[in-house]
Amino acid sequence: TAQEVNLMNGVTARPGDDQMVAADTFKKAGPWKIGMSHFGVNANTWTVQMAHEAESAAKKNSNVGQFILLDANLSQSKQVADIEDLIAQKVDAIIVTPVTPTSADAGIAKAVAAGIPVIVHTGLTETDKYTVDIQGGGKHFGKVMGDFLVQKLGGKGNIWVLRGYPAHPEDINRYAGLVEALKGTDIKIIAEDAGKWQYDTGKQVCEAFYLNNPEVDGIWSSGADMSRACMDVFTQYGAKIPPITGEGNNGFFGQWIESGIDSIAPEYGPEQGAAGVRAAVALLEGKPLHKRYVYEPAGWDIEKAKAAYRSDLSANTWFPSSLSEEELKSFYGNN
Amino acid sequence: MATLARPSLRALTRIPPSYVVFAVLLVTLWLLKPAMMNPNILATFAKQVAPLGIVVLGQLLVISTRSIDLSAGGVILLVNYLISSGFFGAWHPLLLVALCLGVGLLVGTVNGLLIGKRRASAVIVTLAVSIILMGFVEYLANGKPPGNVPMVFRNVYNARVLGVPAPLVFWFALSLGMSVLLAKTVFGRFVASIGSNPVSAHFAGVPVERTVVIAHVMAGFLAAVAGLVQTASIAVGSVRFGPELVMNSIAATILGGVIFGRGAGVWGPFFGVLSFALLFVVLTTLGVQEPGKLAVQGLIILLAAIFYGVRNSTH
Amino acid sequence: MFATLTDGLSTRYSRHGLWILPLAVGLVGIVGLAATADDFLSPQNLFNLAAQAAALLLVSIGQMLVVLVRGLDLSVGAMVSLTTAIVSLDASPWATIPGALAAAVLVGLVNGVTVVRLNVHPIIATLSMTGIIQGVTLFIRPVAGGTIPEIVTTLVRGEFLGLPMPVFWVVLAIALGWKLIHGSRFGLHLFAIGGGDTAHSFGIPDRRNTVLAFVACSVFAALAGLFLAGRIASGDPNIGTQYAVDSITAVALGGTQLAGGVGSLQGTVIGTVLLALLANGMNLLNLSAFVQTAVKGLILLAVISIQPRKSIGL
Amino acid sequence: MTAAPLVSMTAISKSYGSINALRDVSFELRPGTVHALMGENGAGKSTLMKILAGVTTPTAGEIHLKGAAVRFGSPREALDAGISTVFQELSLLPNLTIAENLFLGREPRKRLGGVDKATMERKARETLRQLDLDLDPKRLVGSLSIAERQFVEIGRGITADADVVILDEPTAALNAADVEILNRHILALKAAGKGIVYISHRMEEIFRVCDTVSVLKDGRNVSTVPLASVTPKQLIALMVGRELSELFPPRAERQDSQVVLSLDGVRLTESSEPVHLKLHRGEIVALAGLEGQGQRELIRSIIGQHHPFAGAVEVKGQRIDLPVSKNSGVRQLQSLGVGFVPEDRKDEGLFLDLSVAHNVAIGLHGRRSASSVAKGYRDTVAETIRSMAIKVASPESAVGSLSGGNQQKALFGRYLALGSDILLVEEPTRGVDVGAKAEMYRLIRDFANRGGAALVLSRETLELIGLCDRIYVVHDRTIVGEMPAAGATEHAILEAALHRAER
Ligand SMILES: Nc1ncnc2c1ncn2[C@@H]1O[C@H](COP(=O)(O)OP(=O)(O)OP(=O)(O)O)[C@@H](O)[C@H]1O
Ligand SMILES: Nc1ncnc2c1ncn2[C@@H]1O[C@H](COP(=O)(O)OP(=O)(O)OP(=O)(O)O)[C@@H](O)[C@H]1O
Ligand SMILES: [Mg+2]
Ligand SMILES: [Mg+2]
Repeated sequence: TAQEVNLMNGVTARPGDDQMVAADTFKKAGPWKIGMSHFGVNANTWTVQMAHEAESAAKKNSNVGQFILLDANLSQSKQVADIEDLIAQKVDAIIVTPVTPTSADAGIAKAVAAGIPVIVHTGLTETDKYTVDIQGGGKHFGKVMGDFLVQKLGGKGNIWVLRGYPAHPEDINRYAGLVEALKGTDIKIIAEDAGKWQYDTGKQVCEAFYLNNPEVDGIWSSGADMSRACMDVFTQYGAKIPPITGEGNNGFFGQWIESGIDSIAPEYGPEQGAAGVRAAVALLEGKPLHKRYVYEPAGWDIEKAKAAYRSDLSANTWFPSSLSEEELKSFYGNN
Repeated sequence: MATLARPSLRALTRIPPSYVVFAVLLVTLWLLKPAMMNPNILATFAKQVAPLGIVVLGQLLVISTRSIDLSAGGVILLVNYLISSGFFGAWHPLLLVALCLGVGLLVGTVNGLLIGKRRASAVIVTLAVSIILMGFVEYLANGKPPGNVPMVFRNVYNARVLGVPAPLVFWFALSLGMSVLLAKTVFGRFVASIGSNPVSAHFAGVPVERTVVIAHVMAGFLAAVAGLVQTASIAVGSVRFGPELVMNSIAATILGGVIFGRGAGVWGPFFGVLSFALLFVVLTTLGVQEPGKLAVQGLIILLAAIFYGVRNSTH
Repeated sequence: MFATLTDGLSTRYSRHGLWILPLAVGLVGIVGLAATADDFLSPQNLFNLAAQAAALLLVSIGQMLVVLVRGLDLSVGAMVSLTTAIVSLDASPWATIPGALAAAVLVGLVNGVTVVRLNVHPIIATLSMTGIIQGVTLFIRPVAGGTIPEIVTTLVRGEFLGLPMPVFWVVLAIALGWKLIHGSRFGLHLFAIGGGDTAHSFGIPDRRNTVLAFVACSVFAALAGLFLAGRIASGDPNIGTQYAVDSITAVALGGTQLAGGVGSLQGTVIGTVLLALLANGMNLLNLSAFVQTAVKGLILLAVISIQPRKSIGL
Repeated sequence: MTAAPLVSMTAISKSYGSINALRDVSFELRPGTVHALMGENGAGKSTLMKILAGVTTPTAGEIHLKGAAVRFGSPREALDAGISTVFQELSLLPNLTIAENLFLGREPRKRLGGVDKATMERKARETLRQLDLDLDPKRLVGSLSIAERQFVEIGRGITADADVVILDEPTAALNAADVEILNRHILALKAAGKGIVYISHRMEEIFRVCDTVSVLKDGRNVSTVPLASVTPKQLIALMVGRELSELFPPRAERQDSQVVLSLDGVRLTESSEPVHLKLHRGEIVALAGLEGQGQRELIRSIIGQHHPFAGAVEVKGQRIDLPVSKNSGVRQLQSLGVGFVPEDRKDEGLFLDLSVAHNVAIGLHGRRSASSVAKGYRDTVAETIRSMAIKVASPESAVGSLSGGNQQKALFGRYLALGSDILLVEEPTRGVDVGAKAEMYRLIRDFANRGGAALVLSRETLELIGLCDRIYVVHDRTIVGEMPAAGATEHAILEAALHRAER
């Protein structure tokens, strides 16, 4: 199309899918009331930042009169209720980040039936009734890390796998990406357990793996905090850190740069929160959008990490971000 | 039946189930992986549960006075936030520690006054306080998400005292302190009396309300201490704290033979906590995954509790 | 002055708990919400409220049966998850629904027998049971998904007599709860068992009734699971996580004493509605997601603090 | 007396672990008779009746009911077979109403299976009227006085329409007037041809209503005789195994004139008359009168467990305005040397699962600050156990493993160890056998002789007359009379109470 709306760097129309939301379908005069059902604002520091990115993007647009952020707190039933409450308040657009692939389906259907456009991101849904969908794809994320290990190990060796929260769709998808990357290689998973994306559980698991058998060629970690924990275990025992996967997180970048180990940081930016708001704004402004977008960028190498790394910000800053310098400083500055 | 009446055997039935569980797990590990029966390795795992162990010290105290404390999760989260947010970046670490301990004392006091003086339900009061604290951290984290933990905390955490990891020494020292408090002080006598019969305690001149309040204040304080240890071990701020720690603290306490209104022993729950650590190691060594881990852990606690319960009901 | 008032009320409501105070708080909340949030009294929102409260109401009524006999069931949440997992299996609803209920009966039996016969503290018994059920649930449904039989989704999402289905679930739950707790010998006997150690000498089969309370509690949790499965149209191994704590909160808010023998169905209904109102009201008032949790905690604390009991404890 | 036995228990034995509660006991109950069971605490009376009532099962022996062999697995089965029991330990449920308690386990039902509340309450009202109780059947039992509860318990037992009614210490919490009412009902049951088993430690009652008595000692049946053929003295000798020289110790000859405790214008309610009362050093003073006239409230006002309308108490010259704090009143008075011995030793006095040493020493601990090191008080505890002759294997034995009399002594011992010189005693001998009673009386008198002072209340007026030096008669929440105990009679006390009431 003539003028593509740029939702976020790295977000592109899904190849081979030409469904569009026609221009002016949801056009409305401002000020708008935009609602967002977030799957869990306080699940971890990434989810907090994603909420901030959304709020910040909404604030930047003077036509957004009110931005309502509801927190499902990782509960499916709360998410169903939250979407119902947003519809009851007659918002102009609803942004949903689903708790699970089905938790938002009924709400999405209801909202769309009520004439409210629905944008879905950060999490898959089973329904396709939504208006616009932006998917990062955990599977891609896991595969980027898997491919890195396959390449580093020359297609042969033993790895550990640190997984996220059991039964969480993101964990399942990332793991599926790993499995795909390993297909046809001689890489064996010799130890695997849930570190729940947390530093302490990750460390417990990694310590148990290490003390059981420290011989390992590579580590696939489903999240940055667990990577940091596992690196600390090796450091603690004075052992060399094998190739280990990371994530676009400032704390991890610092440790990566300092130790110079072999790693890769697949990209999954909290800026998606802003992308969702930008999509809602575009719809209300009457701009045409694709129905489906994908967000599958290449992983970051250490050079890219060095460029992004901010020693003046805290370990809990995630990249890429569209927060203003001022916001970054106030949220993450080491004062 | 008749043999149970023999004093030595009767005493045996009073051994907390946690001792049995611990011994069984140790033997299992020894059979599975003799190489892991190394003091250094075991100390590493024990170190992981030091925060839980410290929470348990407070928990066993309030449970002995027929109350309960579910607020530890909130206290730990707030302590973690205070240290990692950088709000008090300019403060001397000791001052920061004092602030955190003060928060623990304050939370314990609120719990204690509402439960002891106001006689509101302990479960709901401490649950609500925990929710408030978590909400407070969420609110603060909105303005400023938590960040790095000052290096000193990590250094202290990783230090060793005579070759033993510092957190372990610290936990053991606190346990010893609690054990002395309960066994050797008037306060300990008050706790035992209230646990046995609060009405009789009142008529015997035990300051019941005050004792319950103090028990809660101490539990709040210990939760803050646990928060400090936990924060030092994670070395980074977090916005969420799972409910497992509080639930495990109750389970370890009861597994240690301290049941509402009975017990006040420290070492039973101490080994209850160690059993949790050991169980994790054994299951991970066996390659048991999360679903199996949950089920097996549940089954083992249940069997231990049943074994204990049946023994106790037959005499 | 306030103390004398609550003291007087405590004596007056000593059998059924101080449900009158949370009722007052709830009414004030309703009036306040109606005045400030325009959409609060819309039928749409009231139906939402019913749907949002129904599952918790079912779990809480079950929880209350156990609490009355001095028990506590922490495994209800896991039971809710397990039910959604079972009915989302790719099999006939005529197998999965009875299967889920049978699983609930089994769980309740094990809980009850462990507590009553094997002399295990209810917190420990049901906490370990939680782990076991959670493990099994993750095994049969490692990730949220699956399909829910149409009969279930219709029963939850459909309409009947022009009213959305959740309204009927609420009415049914209350009717069932009323019959069990206040309208039967079984209920009276639960109060008796919770009231002292002597119910047995009145010729009441106290152990059997306690086991039955645990069974009923699990079955109520399974019904809630069925409802939720229909509402979210999928199985989810983690959906029940909150229900153990929430149901205990609702029960205690309604004046039921966790020490047993004191409580009422109306109290439990009020406690549940209060929790649902809190979530719904804060959403309608556009309270920031970052303060909702703290406000919820503060209100809980306030409501529980106006209900002092005779003795210190759980 | 020639009728076939209603119940016959033969060669019953029961052991709890190594304890032989009953050894080869036989017992027969005939219709239309009241059969007393007597014996010291722990002799096995309750155990024998619990076996008959289906609460516990015997280790050996047989039970025949109306000639047929029976074996009860639960109280329900016994009740269905026509055996109704009023248990010794109050078993009513405080959170249920009177009506529910009366009919629990055999509730009238509605067609749909629900409880027929209306019928239940109507029948309950009838029962209460029969017992001369003016109570609303919808009231919760928890709000009743102990005596009222005891009556509801009795009501439950005697309205069950059973052939056999077992009453295990039904009068432990009743005063003389209430006992009269109960006796009437027992005689009515007897006239209706039922068999009644009556357990009591009070001699007068036994002789008034019973026909036959069986004496148990150490789990054995010592003898069964018609009451007409024995004297109280002989009966005591059978129970105790020796002659009991004198139940009450001699009164002190000389009394100190120093007032150690006085109540000054205490008004229990806004409308009640003020109470003035004095307690001298070396003196034992009684609060007597009909049950529930305010004796208990007066004593409990002193330690903050009752909230009087106005007044003051003066302890050894120190004046304290009432009401004192409910929370700290006990401690405040304890620090002034005033000990309070509650009536209900199991629920309000002792820590049953803790050691005798702990139970005795806790008062001493309570005097010190919580943070101080707990002293052992070994000598004090040993001395207390010795001087009070508490029968216990070791100071570390749980107090719950002692017999009632020894438990009562341990409770007393707490205050003696504490060095209290003023005791407020409720029911010094509730549920305690004659032997232990005599010991309690001696202990209290020794305490007074050593310079202590005691204010005592009891439902057994004879006990007050025998034990005390001076008696205050309490009626309608105030003191209506005062008399020396020497020479006082039950009649005179009743007179004083009712004379005032007529005015
Ligand atoms: N539950 C029990 N467990 C163990 N021993 C028991 C139990 N109940 C009773 N006994 C034993 O049985 C003996 C008889 O007790 P029982 O209660 O029958 O005495 P009693 O004659 O009723 O005494 P009292 O006059 O005080 O009521 C006791 O001395 C005790 O040793
Ligand atoms: N659970 C028990 N275990 C062991 N012994 C018991 C138990 N319950 C009661 N007893 C025994 O029963 C005896 C007396 O019991 P009981 O309850 O009849 O008290 P009591 O002496 O009759 O006092 P009271 O007349 O006030 O009831 C005690 O000597 C005690 O050893
Ligand atoms: Mg007895
Ligand atoms: Mg007896």
